[in-house]
Amino acid sequence: MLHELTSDQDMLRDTTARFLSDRVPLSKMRKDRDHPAGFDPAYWTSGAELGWTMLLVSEEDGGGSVSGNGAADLALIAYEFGKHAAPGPLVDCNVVASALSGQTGDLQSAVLQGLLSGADIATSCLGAAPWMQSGSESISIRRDGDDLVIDGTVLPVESAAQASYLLVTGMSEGGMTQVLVPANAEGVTIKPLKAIDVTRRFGKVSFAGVRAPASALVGAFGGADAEVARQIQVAAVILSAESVGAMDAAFDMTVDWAFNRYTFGRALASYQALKHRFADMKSWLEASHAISDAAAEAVGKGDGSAAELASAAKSYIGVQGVELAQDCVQMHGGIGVTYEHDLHFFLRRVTLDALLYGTPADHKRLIAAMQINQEMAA
Amino acid sequence: MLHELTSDQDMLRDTTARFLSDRVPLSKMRKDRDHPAGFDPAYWTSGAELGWTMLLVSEEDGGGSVSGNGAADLALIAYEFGKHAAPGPLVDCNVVASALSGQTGDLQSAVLQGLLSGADIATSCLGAAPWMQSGSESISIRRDGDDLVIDGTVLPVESAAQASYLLVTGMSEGGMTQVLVPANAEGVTIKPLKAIDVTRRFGKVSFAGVRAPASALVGAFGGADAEVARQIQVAAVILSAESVGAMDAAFDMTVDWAFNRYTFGRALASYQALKHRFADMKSWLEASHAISDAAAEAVGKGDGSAAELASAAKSYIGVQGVELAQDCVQMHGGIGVTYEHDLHFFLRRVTLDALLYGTPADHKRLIAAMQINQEMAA
Amino acid sequence: MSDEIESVEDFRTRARAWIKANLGPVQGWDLSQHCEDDDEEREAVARDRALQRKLFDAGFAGICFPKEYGGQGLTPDHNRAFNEELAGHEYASRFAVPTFSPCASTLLEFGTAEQKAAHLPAILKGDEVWVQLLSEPGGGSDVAGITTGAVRNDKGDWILNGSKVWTSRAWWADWGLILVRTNWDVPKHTGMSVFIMPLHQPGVEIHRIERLNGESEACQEFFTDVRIPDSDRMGEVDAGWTIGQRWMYHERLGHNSPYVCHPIGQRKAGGPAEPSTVALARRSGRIDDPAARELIGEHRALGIVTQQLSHRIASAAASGKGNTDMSSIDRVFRGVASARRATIAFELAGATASVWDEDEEGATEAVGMNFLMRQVGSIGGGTTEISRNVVAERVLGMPRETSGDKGVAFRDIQRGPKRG
Amino acid sequence: MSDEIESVEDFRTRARAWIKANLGPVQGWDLSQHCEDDDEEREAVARDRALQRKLFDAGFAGICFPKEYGGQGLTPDHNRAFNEELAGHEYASRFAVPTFSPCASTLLEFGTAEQKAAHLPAILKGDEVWVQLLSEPGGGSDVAGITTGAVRNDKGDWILNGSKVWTSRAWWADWGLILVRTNWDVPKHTGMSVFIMPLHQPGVEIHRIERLNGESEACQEFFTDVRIPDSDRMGEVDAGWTIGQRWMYHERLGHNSPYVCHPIGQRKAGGPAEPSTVALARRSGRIDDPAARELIGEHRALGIVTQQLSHRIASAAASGKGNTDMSSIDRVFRGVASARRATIAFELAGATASVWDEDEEGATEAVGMNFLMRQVGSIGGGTTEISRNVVAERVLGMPRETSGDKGVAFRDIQRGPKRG
Repeated sequence: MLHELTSDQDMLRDTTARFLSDRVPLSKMRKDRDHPAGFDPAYWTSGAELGWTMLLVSEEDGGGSVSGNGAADLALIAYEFGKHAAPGPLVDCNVVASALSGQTGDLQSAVLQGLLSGADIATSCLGAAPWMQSGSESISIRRDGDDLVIDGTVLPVESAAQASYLLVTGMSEGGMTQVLVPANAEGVTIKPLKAIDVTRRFGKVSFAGVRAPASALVGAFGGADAEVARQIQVAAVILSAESVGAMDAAFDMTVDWAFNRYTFGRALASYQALKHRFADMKSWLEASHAISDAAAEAVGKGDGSAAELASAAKSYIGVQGVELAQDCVQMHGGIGVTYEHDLHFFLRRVTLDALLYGTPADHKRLIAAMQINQEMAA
Repeated sequence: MLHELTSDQDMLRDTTARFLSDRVPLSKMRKDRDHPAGFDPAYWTSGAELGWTMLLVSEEDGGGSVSGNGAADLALIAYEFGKHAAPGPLVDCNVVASALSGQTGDLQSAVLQGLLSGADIATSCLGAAPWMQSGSESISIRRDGDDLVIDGTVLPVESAAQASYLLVTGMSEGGMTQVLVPANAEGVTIKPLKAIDVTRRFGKVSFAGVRAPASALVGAFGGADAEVARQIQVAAVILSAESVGAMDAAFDMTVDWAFNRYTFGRALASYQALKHRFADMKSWLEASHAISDAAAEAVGKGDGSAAELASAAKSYIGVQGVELAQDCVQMHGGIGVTYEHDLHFFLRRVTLDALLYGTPADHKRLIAAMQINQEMAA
Repeated sequence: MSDEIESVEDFRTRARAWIKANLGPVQGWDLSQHCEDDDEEREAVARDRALQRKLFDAGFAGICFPKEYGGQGLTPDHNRAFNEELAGHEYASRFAVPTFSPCASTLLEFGTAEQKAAHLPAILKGDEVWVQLLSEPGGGSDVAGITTGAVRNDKGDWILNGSKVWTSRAWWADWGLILVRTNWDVPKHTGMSVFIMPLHQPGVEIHRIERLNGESEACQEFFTDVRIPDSDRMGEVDAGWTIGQRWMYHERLGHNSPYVCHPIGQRKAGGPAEPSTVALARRSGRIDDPAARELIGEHRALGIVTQQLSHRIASAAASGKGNTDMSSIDRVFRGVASARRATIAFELAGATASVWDEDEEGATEAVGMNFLMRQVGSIGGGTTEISRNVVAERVLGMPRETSGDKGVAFRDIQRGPKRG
Repeated sequence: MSDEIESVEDFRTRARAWIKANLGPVQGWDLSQHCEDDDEEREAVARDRALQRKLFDAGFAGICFPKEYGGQGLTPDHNRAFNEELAGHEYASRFAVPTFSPCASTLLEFGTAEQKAAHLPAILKGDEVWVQLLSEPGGGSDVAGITTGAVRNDKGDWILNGSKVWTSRAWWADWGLILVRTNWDVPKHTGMSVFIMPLHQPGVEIHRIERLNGESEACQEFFTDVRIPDSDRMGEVDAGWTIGQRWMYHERLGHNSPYVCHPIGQRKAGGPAEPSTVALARRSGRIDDPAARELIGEHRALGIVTQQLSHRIASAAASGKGNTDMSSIDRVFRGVASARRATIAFELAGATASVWDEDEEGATEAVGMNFLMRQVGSIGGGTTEISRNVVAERVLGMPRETSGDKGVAFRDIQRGPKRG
């Protein structure tokens, strides 16, 4: 998280932090593991009132940032989500909201308003992505007269069973296409999945010849590649900031443990072998803060470096966040892998965040492609 | 190295150890860095008399092992080569000797006798290898009437400038071909290369339409794949054992340093953070001994597991040997990267050994291919 | 012992015949102690008790235990022969560890004649499953730092208070072997005693501990004024560490103890079966991706190296060129390698290791859970940190860590941050 | 200071004009201190001396040094403006570090009036290149553990014996700032003194140290009964650690010191240029191999993260939310990341990083040598181990390591294994 926040930013962050502590403490999450959605609708609408879904939406469309950089503001919310291992489709609702901001169609506007108020949940079915080899995408979208026809299956889709709308990304002739589809459209099947996470819910979404009118397009048919890449940057910023929050929580808890746990008459924190590992973890943690903040800043501004910074954050934090959480488990010993302990919430969070919207390996390959293009051009 | 040696094996090992300490101490190697061959011919012939090149050769051809398992015996020599950072083409002369053992041609017999006596050096030009993608091999061998024609360039080739004969491996229609070529044949160019090693010399060998008679074939035209794979197993055994010797030398030197070096009034060996790193290094070292021995045993016996064990040794030691040597440098601090210190000889040795006859990544891919074939077959 | 002991080969032949005639094929719940739910586990326990009784009735229970306690009075070689013949057959897997080793082994070595007569036959007949009550919530790596204490009342009985933890399957077991503090005024190793106790009695509460993967075999026991008669004390008062060290030796032997009936050469399993790395890569469509292939190769190589290292350490110990401290090298390597292998499998599986359709074939749930649990291999049975200390200090001879409790009366040892 | 100081912007304009008119473009040997051989290095030194004199004559030398010592008496902002304008131009790179910082900076702070008058103008005119004589062969991370000693003779002079090491380029430098032990009967921090001394004088032998990559910029100096007049003592006898701490502060500032003339925004280079990872992968035919691409991506990502971390730590320090101890976090990360990046480059290059044809274009020698030297980034300027101690103890507040020398008279501190 940034060292220097504006007072508006700090209020935004603090309000969310207090709301999450109050509404979704880990004790509640621990009990709610079989709750079908993972949260109550009122939780989400209250969160939307706090600004969770508006920060990437233009003021004309009813949104607005608090600092002028919506991604940087949103990263503060995401950080607190990670720090509290909070439930709810923060990533997907913001990805869809940012995709719909500035779009003119009636459907698009209606869905966006539902997202802003928190009344509706919309989620992203990413059946084609920039890191996929051609032919490996899982959703195809073709034209049939004035209609679009969608086929394929995609997983994991967060809060799929709770969503009213799906932003479907598939491959078409010429490139990627994005379409907004009601979750209850004919031919759409949503199956809840099992997950290693306790707080979040995912589904598998299948499209069997699902038809949508051309007016449901978001962007041009076959021309959404750049927009999809931008949405992935947004997701990378949110997921990275979330993981940094989870890393902070796990690390702080483990430092406390090291001070309070005595063995052979000495605090764990006095053993040099452990001290050096804490020092390494601290370096990963600060590095993760640094790259997460830089990515948020650049993506919010739309800088030329945004894609590279977002992928650097996603790939670095995706690996090192998980290693940090696992090292925290190791420092705790047996108690660190019990369900009663809090640590696993953060381990699950960073683990799953690392996989959503492109694995660390996917993002490393994206960075390599950028490097290669740049050196070819030079 | 094995815990249990026969007395013959121990004598073989010990004789070589004493010979190397006497003839090629590091002080001499340090001065000889610009020596064109890295060693005197008399050194090599004396070594051949100690049995360095006979262990993989059948008794009928004038060779013979001391324990019944020539690869296991040779690994003991190689271990001492690593421990002394000794010069000389131990790997290549043995690879070629093992390839020629049992071959019937006059040329083959003559070269083999030269190798056994140490009068001749022969080296391997591996322009095609099992881990290469088809089309990426660097040497082609084709038929032209009764002759074979060789084209291409290969590097690094150890002791190329000192070799009388070259065992050339290239790609032909149908598979790999191996041919024995005099180093001074028309169309062969040998260029000495620079290397990070101080004790060994390498060259780049180019073949421009080099012609050889069919009688110079080693194995069948286009049918040498299995034999090449076996030779690589032999090389992997020697290189792995050599690296284990170098690791032992570097580790022992660093443990001594830790006991004798005091900082803040305490021996380095008393700092727990360093103790734990020594413990990790010790675990890598014992694991390297274990896999190196197992690979030698299996390759010597021609077990079904030989290929997998050899590649496991090459890939594990290739990574962890280098990491161990680098950690030893770190423990030494600034003095560890000076030319006057002994440590760099072992760092160079493990680094180069890791790259010769397939990198760790190459051997991991070989293992994967074996696993995939096995599961496909099952 | 009689001189007319049956030869190992004769015994083997007789054992083979009996096993083939009387024992069915090995079951999933023999290979893995994992059961789907508590009902299945109760059923498995009942089956194991019956199997153990069957062995006892046939004269094959407790092969190395003395005849006077219901055993067969034979040698470790006989036991090994039986275990080799047992491979592929059903067996009373829930008795092996910790009932036979370390519990019955320790009882045999240190129990009073009365204690042995009362319990060893009951164990061999399948009537008593035992657990070891050693670790404590505040303990971790410092086994001798226990604070669960017993004080003697005016009737000569002992009153126990405190808690033990990480006790596998205590919820359905019968008896426990317990190490407790009986003297707080002497240094920590000299103030402990050992008792035996029934697990289900007033004052004992047993909680099950759920792990993050949903499994809950481990338990924590809370003791409140539990009465233990002095006749259930094992060894001298305050001399419990002498027993404790042998007890831990038997614990380390585990399934390799000569007192344990457990098939040799049986594939070990734990939890739901994990797909191969090749299968994982194929499922995620990456079987031809060179990066995936490097991971497959690394996974396999690490597995092979792990095996070869264990073999080397074991054969060094057997040949007298190694020592028991060297097993800590193996322990460190296994812990690190198993974590790396779990990570590789997880990477190869991609997103479906974390989120999966439970109705699908070859679901990768196990891969995801194994990844979350990957540190268990570096924690359970003493952390890798403790093993690294052993390697540095006892194998490499480096100076020992200064401890804060050497020669200090136990009650004065610092056990937490100083207050105020 | 006068009130009528030139405004930074006026100064910048004037500096820009002079630089453009008088300084040529930046040279390879400015960017990198690497020279092909000693002759080239001597030529580079002579050139730097002349450039420094040119600066002095034009009134741009020692911008933050007082006018009385030949400086310009201006502010750090003026110095920064000059350094910004200097980018892209040739400059006296061999004066920057360690001559101006830490040597001249420390001299300015602690030297006597006579010492400053004798040396600061000489430095500013390019007549004296200085080195710092701090590290010792037996020292390593324990800077205050020095054993090079000076004793006072009956004439009041000091007689120096011992050795210093890792002194960059001492073989052609002029003067040295040296920390020596003058009292062995008090704890280590309270028995040191600082002197200044000419490097080329009787009793001083300078050996060059060859590194494994063939480069030999570092030197070791051996001192045998070298006489230092008491007038070359800096500060009080035995109070050298007070100076030493500031000296090391100036050392850490390095090129960022306001006393240093060194272009800002100039690409830094060291040794022969290293090809990009993309170029390496292309050369080894692996540019389309996904495994190689992951390495390229990781290399780049680590580079970006390293930059961002430095930026974060620096801005925290600037905003008052961090402290100087936090720079140790940066130091640990840089050391580890640079080793990993050197390893990645080495892997991408394949065999040709280790064995290469020196006549070929884009030879990968640098990659191989960088790999062999990869730990230098975790050793030079204090090891990462020391930095990890700082992070754990001073940033996270964990208990400090027990030291064996606290409060002990220096001569009684254990400096090696006990004999006999």
